[in-house]
Amino acid sequence: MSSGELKTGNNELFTSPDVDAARGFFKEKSRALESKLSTVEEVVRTMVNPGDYIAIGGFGANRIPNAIVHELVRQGKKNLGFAGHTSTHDFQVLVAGECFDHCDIAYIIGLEARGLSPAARRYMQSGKVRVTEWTNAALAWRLKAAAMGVSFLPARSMLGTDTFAFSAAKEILCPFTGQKYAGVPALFPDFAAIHVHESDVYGNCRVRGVTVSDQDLAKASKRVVITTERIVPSESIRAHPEDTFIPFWCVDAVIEVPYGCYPGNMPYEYYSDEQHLREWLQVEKDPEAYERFVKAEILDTKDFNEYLARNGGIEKMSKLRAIEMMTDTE
Amino acid sequence: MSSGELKTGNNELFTSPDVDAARGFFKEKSRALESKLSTVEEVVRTMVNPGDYIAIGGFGANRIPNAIVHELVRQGKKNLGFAGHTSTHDFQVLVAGECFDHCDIAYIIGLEARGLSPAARRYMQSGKVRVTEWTNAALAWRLKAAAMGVSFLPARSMLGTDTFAFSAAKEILCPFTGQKYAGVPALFPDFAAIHVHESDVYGNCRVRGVTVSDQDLAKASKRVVITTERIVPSESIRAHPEDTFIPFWCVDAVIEVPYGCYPGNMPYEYYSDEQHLREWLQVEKDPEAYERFVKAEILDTKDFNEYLARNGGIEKMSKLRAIEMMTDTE
Amino acid sequence: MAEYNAMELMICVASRNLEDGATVVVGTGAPCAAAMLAQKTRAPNLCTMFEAGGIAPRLPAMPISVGDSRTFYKALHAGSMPDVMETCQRGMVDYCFLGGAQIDMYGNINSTLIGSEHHKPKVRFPGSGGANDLASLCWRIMVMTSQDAKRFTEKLDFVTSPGYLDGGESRYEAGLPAGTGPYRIITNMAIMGFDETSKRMKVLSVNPGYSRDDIQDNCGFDLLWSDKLADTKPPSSDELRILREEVDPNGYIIGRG
Amino acid sequence: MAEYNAMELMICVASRNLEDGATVVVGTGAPCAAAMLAQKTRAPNLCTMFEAGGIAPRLPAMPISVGDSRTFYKALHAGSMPDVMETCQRGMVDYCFLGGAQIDMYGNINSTLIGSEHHKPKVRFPGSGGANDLASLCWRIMVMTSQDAKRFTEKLDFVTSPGYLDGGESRYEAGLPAGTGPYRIITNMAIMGFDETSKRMKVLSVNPGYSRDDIQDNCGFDLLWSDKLADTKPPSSDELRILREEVDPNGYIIGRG
Repeated sequence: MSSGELKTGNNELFTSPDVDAARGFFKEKSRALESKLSTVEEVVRTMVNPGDYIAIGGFGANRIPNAIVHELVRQGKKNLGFAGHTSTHDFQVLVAGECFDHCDIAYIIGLEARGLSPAARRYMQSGKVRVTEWTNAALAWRLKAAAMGVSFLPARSMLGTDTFAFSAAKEILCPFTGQKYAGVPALFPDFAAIHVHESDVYGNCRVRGVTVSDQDLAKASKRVVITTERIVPSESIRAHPEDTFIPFWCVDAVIEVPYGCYPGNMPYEYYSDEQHLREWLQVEKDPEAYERFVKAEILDTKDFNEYLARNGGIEKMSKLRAIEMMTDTE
Repeated sequence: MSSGELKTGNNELFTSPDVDAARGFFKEKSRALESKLSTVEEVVRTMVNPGDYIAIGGFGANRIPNAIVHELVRQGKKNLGFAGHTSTHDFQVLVAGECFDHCDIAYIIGLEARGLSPAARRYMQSGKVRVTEWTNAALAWRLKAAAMGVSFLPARSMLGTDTFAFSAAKEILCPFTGQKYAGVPALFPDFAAIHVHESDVYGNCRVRGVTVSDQDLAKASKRVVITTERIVPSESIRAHPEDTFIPFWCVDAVIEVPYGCYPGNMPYEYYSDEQHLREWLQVEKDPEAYERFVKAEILDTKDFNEYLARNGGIEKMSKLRAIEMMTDTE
Repeated sequence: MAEYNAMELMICVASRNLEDGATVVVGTGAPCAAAMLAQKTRAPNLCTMFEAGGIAPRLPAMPISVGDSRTFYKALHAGSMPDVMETCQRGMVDYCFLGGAQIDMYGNINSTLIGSEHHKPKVRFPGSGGANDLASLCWRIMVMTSQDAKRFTEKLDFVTSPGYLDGGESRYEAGLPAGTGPYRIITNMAIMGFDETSKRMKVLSVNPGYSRDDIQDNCGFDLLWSDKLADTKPPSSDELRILREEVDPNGYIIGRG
Repeated sequence: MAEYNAMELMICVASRNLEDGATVVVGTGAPCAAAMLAQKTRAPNLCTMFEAGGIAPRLPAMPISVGDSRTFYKALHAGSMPDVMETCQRGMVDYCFLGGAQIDMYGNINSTLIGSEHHKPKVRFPGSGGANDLASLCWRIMVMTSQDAKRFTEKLDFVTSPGYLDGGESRYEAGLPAGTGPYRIITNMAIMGFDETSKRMKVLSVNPGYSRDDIQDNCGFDLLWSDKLADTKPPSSDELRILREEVDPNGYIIGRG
């Protein structure tokens, strides 16, 4: 193919990047400063519709809204689209429910230094999932485009590779310099869940440590649920407006979920439960044992608190907190 | 003109949006974590070259690096290009020295609710200045494009207006949706000065209140000087990495300049000196009186501290601080 | 009935157009006063945004700059200028206010210059600032201005900010967001909207003390007239009291009336 | 001379390529160890960046995720993923490290899949993650990997991250930034660079205990050989001590060697 010809990625674009359509949605979205307190059960039941495209905040196992991820499995949500952006344990849990059947991929299957998830790998090799390739930055910029209210952004990655060929990006030229770019289309997820350190009842929230693309994700998504370690008075938000990470008008529901990132790492709160994460990776090797494990840990538990209790409860959380604070003596 | 034809702004593009050229500069820019302490005199003497395109942080009279702006006038810098982005008092001071002769315009001449600057208006009506029109968001996005390392971004403003016709933007179509956008070219200033609340000697700095586009400005600019109300220990930066507004590798020089935004408003520190700003606007009406004023206030003062002393010194600053803290009893 | 001046009337009328739970980008002066009045009357949860980044502050006093400390005082969020503009571009901002030296029958506004030579104008104004952006990106654009035939002009010297451009669908054909545009032009004499099809300025309501002739005589182009032409409801005594005692006790804005 | 394993050698070699005052994006594992070793030996002000946003932390322990708490511990800045990627795209990041299942003679890397059906591969890997971005946007790409003829292959099943693509100028013709590309491939057997013109992989230095034949036999394509072929300098006792006692005292990485 000559270098003068503009190439186009061959795979499926799962969501529309049309900005006027998105504006139509955002026009109707409530901006009222009113309490949005809800429950995990209610949010997943009412805010996640069949065929919805969803995205999960945080990075891998760090600051993920795991109560929501579990509930998606518990309520048997299927046929979702998923943004496989810096996903690790969240991806692994969603695979346990086979919740999605189409997926934008930047990083999937792996749990970084911990190794790969056998169950996630089996699912992604099964042919059951329609996939489109991207990169971490490409998905970050797709969310940024949506957050900015434009239908595409130019990017200098992906060019020349199969990652581009199996994406849904399009090569474009800069109107000023002629520079070639990968144009990446805006990604407006239908539903996003983000776990934070502190939020008021309106959804003004604060995070510390890893932020990834969550500010853009909150802006880009049509419906956003915040799970928070702690609800805080709105006056404390007003005392430090510079610290507000996501403003209330992006948010549709707020739920207090202490230890809501377990078994992942919540920065400045508790470290990841590496033993339990190893248990996941281990049990997945045997599909039947894995099925029993998922049933016991998620499907047969009433809620996320029961999952926490099964795995050591407050005592375990205190230990993980000690690791995070580097006050553990073991 | 038919709606199918892509229009192009007719005015001059003062800076190159070429990203590989910019990368070539950034490749050589120091990323060393070393002390960058300097002086206002030295920075303006060594870092501002004839014909340079400069940009000033802050918003109007709020959090502006006024010691640097004065020094540009004091050292008689001429023929500069200027980013007239949310500029008010800074613009007014630069006009006093006729420092620039080409200017990207979003907002100039005015001091918001305070009225218009007669001298700035005379200068901009004199025909001495080459100008290109933009908008606040367009200039913000031009800086963001540069900060992102891409040569353009799509924007939905300016379209259909003379602001577009007298800009250097170009209409482009979204490769995915066919949506028409104003493509705005990346803006890489040669020199930027930004005033902050706190910085360590390396240039890791924090601001509160108004941020405008200063994060993007620091990234987009080839040479960046930080003036800071206070130098703080680097350990205090490391204690709160979330609060670092600009990281050190963007910064070339750091100068402690207490009251460095006077007579403007430094959020949480001191309010603007409205009386002195009115004096500027008043004296400008008479060109000869204005010339004497500029000579006395800037050209004949040794440095910015002398300007502060002339206008009330510590006592005045304490009063402005009381207004900011809402503890003034007048 | 209470006495009031034109500025007080315009601010009261503007405030009634801001409903609770809406978002509005405001500048200094009259728009800010209108938003504050709305918050203190019928729209306590009107969310005010300042283009420099201050979101939903509890304004302790009238700001003198859209970026000054007061616009961040006990705010819910200190965003950036791109944040605010992108929130507008995404379609989350309902209202904005514009002003300018000239306005035409399609609600286009000039705040750039008078004259014909761009780099050497007869009179230079500040330029767009954020006006073109807000006029392009917010859902409903409002203008508060005094009315005379020089300001309400057939042809602008410079189209700084888009109204309905050449009327009809031309605004959307130019690429501007669907469904957006000028909404209310509030003057000392009348309240104007725009014809749905032609997008020409149309008088909806006549202010107390003015006639149709006054309004047309002080306009440099032919106005359309609503079939249901109304009388503008004057400020209530409650509105005036709150405006004078709580919103602008020093009379910085309404003093000029 | 001290004994050492292949992982220790690769980490020491990699660390020597990171000069003081440079910026490097690191992941977990060996690259992180190489950067830490460099900081504790000759490059105290090497600035480490993690793609999730942690900048120049004082790592209290080996991170298990590039986004975990440790990557922000006493950091100078907690940026975002777009921040870091855009800093790379702007040209401010000197080095990055990549790994993968396959690498070809132009330094292209596969970390996506083995097989021919994209949605139903024989073996699925994590995909690009940030690898393609870093390989596209940083100035110098380094790879640490064990060497065998299956991994060093003539043709990749999937080009996840760009090396020099088809060689010559093809990387830049594709739109990737001028002057960037694979810099060093560090294996248990050798250190490779790339020919300036053809952009083919070229052996620069042979590791202790290996021969030219070993290196070529464990490579699925024809290697070029430097005119000034060198012997790789083994780890010094200082390097080994610091690596074992300070960088990875639990042997998480070098234990696998």
